Amino acid sequence: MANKVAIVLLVCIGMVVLLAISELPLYGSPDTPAQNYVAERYIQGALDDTGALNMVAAIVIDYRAYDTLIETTVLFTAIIAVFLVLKKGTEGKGEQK
Amino acid sequence: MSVGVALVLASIVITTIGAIWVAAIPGEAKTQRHCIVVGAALVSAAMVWYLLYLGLGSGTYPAFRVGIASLSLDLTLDPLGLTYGILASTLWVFASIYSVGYMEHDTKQRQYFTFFLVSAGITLGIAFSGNLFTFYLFYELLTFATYPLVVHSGTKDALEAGRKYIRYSLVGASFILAAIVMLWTLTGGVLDFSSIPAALATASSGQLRILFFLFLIGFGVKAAIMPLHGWLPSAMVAPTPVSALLHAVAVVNAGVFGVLRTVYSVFGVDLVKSLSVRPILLVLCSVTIILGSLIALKQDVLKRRLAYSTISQLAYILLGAFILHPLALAGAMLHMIFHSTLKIVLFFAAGIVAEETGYLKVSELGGTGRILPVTMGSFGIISLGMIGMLPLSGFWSKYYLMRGSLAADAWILLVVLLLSGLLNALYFIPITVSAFTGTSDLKPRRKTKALLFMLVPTVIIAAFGVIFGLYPGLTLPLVDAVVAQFFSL
Amino acid sequence: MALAFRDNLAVLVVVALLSTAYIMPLLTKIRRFRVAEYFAVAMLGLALSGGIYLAREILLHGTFTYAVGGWPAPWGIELSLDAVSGFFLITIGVVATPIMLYASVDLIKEVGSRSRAAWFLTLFLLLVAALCGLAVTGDLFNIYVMVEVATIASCAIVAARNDATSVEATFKYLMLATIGSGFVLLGIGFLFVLTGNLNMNFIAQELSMSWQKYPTALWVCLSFFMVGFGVKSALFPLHVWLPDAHSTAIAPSSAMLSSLAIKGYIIALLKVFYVAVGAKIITRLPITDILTLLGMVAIIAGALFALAQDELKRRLAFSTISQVGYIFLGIGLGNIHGLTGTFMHILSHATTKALLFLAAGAMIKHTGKSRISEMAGVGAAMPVTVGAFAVGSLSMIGIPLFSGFVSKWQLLLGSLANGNYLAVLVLVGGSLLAAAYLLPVLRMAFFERPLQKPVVANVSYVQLAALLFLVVVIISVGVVPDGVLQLASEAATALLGLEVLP
Amino acid sequence: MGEFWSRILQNYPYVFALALFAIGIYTILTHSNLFKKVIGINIMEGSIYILFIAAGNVRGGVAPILDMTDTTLTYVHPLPQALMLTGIVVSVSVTALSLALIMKLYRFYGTVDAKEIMRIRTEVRANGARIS
Repeated sequence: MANKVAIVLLVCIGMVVLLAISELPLYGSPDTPAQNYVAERYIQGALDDTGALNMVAAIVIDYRAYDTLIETTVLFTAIIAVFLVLKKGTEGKGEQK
Repeated sequence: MSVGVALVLASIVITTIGAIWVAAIPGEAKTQRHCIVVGAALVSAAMVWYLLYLGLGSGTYPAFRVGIASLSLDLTLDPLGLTYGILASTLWVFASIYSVGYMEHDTKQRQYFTFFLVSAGITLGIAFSGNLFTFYLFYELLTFATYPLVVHSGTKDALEAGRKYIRYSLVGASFILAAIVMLWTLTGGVLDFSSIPAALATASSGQLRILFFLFLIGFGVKAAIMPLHGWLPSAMVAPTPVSALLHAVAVVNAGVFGVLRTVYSVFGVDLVKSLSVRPILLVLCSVTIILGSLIALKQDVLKRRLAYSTISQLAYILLGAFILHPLALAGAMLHMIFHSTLKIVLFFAAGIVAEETGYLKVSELGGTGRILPVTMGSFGIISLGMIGMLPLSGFWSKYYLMRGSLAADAWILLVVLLLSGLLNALYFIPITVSAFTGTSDLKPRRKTKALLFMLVPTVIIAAFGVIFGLYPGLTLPLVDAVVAQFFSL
Repeated sequence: MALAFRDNLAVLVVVALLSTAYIMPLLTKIRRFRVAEYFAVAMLGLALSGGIYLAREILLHGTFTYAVGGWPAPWGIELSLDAVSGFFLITIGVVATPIMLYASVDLIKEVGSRSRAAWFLTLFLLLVAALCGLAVTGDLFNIYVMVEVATIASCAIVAARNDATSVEATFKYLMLATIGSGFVLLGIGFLFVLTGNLNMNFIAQELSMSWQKYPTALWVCLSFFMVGFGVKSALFPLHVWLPDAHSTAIAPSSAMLSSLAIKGYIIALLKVFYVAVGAKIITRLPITDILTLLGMVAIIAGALFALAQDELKRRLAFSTISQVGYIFLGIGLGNIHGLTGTFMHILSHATTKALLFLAAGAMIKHTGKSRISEMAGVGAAMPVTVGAFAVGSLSMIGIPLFSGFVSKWQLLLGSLANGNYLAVLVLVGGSLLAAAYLLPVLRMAFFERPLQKPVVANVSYVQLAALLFLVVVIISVGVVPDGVLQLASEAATALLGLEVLP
Repeated sequence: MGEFWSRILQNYPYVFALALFAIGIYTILTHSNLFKKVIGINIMEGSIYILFIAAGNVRGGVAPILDMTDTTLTYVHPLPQALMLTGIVVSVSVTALSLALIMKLYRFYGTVDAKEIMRIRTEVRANGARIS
């Protein structure tokens, strides 16, 4: 039952989403909004700005380094979280040392 | 800040400080706590009396204002508020003395006296609020401050009564809040009592009627208009001083006071007249008067009988207010004062009987007059006043109410008032008669200090009832000022 | 000099908290673990004062931006400091500091061991840092990354109890929260496709010129955001994870999640809706009506579910769902009063619910009773704690002189300004229902006679101090709300783009 | 109508992305095996990578590594690729945490099936015992 409801719901949403997709700028065309001044600066200025040939690298470690810092924090958070979940023993009974 | 403003603030603050002090005193120091309670009530009452003296003398009243969230906390004096303030704060002094005796053996005195004093300050806040928001604030706080007093004994009945009280009050308060919000939009943010009527002039009468009934239902809960009275009889499980003070004077009169404010300060006489809702209101009050008396007749538990009597008598005040005539308003104000002073004596007497003999029911009271002559004597005299016998204060308020009804060409109300007087006689007189003529196997007991603490305030207030009956003119300056405030004569 | 400090402070608040979090795991070996805990409290207190300073600067000098790493707006990440950020930073500081203080008392006992306690502190600080990051950021993708840190950290602090039920609740929470993040990222993708920008101000610029070309796409994109952030902030039909997660976690975790974590996502939603897309466009799409409707349903449904619970913490958890409804209602109203009410409710619900959860935690821990029907006599055993709970209850109901009233009053005005009388009814009804589900707790605790004599519980003074701090905040916001109210209405004005700030 | 379908066809990567997204969510919500839920999450996240990368694509574009020898090249938008690097790290973190949680759940309940866990839990709760 729940499965059927989920399917019907997803199909309904799917129709609306298709309508939305038909409105999106065409895929791969060079004059989509995404290919604007932002892309231009990255492509033409990355070398001068950062000295990196690889623009992706330039973005990851220079233009958007703050994001990368937080990204590593995500990783760090997950590691600590895994520690916290997996650490054995002493469940709620206090330290047994 | 003038003396007046300082006094208005101080009269409220002093009880709060007293309450905090009482709460801070450890359990054993009884005497100290009693002194603080009575002292704080006394000082606060003295301040209010001095304010009366200042206000009546000069005709100007101080105002205090502090902003809060695009609303303002606004304390002002006017004759209507002063009447209620004087009444509550004065009776509070006597009720605190009575409480000292009554609560002698109670184990939770600290809790009791703390909330008892807090309620005093909040009641004064209601009396002195200068705009609807402040009024609503103190009105809502009163519910929460008195709840612990209602459930004081902690029994199942008390908790059930408390639950009922809170439910009724909160639903009522939300009606008031809805009304305030509606008023806010109609007037564009004006909540001051002094300027609402003018700001309401542009609203359509349909909107105004909805607004009026929102207020009426909201305040009607505490004023115990039938069918919103359900909480009051059950709240009688509270300790007697609480029933006497809160459920015969402070809380119910707060509701009545709210209705008076709605009719006279929010709408104004002319606007209410133009709404043509008067017949409905008068019918509502008449029904409450008669039904309340009839139900009281059938009650055997003394405090419940008094509670239904209160419901009936409160409707007198509202009736006087709704007639919208100067004489009737004077009657209403007089009845507010006299009913409070009389009913509190009846409750005090009932409390003394319950404490000394353990009897709670009317049918058990036979012969109690023999061992408690002063108590039952006061009860008898004052119940005559309640009925409206001539040399007692109750007569004068009913007299004004009747004159008001006649002047407003509503002679049918005369019948209602007389009928109710008759019913009052039917349910009060047998009590006194059986108390003094009946026989019982009770032995007279040694007079204790506690009894003295209870007896003295009872007798003093009873004396007031007689004095006001003989010299009704004593209250006239205040009543005149109220009438002059709302009727341009 | 002062200006340079101010500009750097924006990023400094986040980075300082992050750095504190990074070194926390190293502090397990410290001899007195208390020192580590108080260090965390001190850092949170510093963050609070930083937030207050920033808010003051924003009020005095208007909004300002900070380009991280020196790369200007459309290319690098820009932090934009406006009244919204200032307001939320203060909220975070005011709530997180006392929660941390409360947690510091018996953290090791609660979570099991010293190293686990250190990890808990780490995650707590990471969560706070991520929320601060959400408050100050002006970049969409940065929002996503911050949201992820917050999500993982908040999942982990639920799991800190480490018994079967809380791990199960965590898994449920993680799954649904990840679906939420997926929707958010999808929405960001759509906005990127439509505008080619990630900076919210630039997106707003681009959209204002071109949005008529793709109304459905924009609407679908906003719905993605609504669903995504709605799942994470427990908007009513998407709330299924919340009751389990909030009721099984330890008290500081529940307090943190219920009061702050949820609000972070709401702030993000506000930024996306009102900064990136803009009030003009939002109000023309059917999205605000949906939000208003969902808000009203949430208020009533959450309160009804709360009434049905006997377990105290579950009742509080459902109360959160109801209160989140108020916030969404305000967002949906989309006028100045509604949004001011939203901000005030973010603050007042954060302080109030933190207080309630912490007080409830102390009550449950010291009496060993988690059901409301068993709580008779608790009030006599721990009067200050239950008294604090009473203050929280009154604020939650919306009694004047407590902060809850200020926000509900603004929401009432907002509903009236839109002529939405149904919302007025729902707001008042929600308050009555709040009274119905909170006051019985007090009646039980204070006035019901206990069956056996309750043990006298000695709540530690530090925990009482934390509770009293929140009580003071609630009452002072309720009595003199002028300062925060000004900040809130300034934030609302900024979001609505009504006028340029001085 | 014709134009609608032709636009849909031209935007096929977006359609694929959203279809995969739906499949991912369907998997998370309907499968009771906890591992399948985690796989669902990864499908969902993967679909978003497709969406972003597609958004950055230009017909005839090459990978965004600067070729100094040829100035006529068109490069695809580098930003979505950089963003998706971050996205991948995030999804790895989430996967790691959920796997850890599944391990823990398996220790408590001896199963990785959500329905089974629910059954055990209600049974235990009915008996009034605590799971440990």
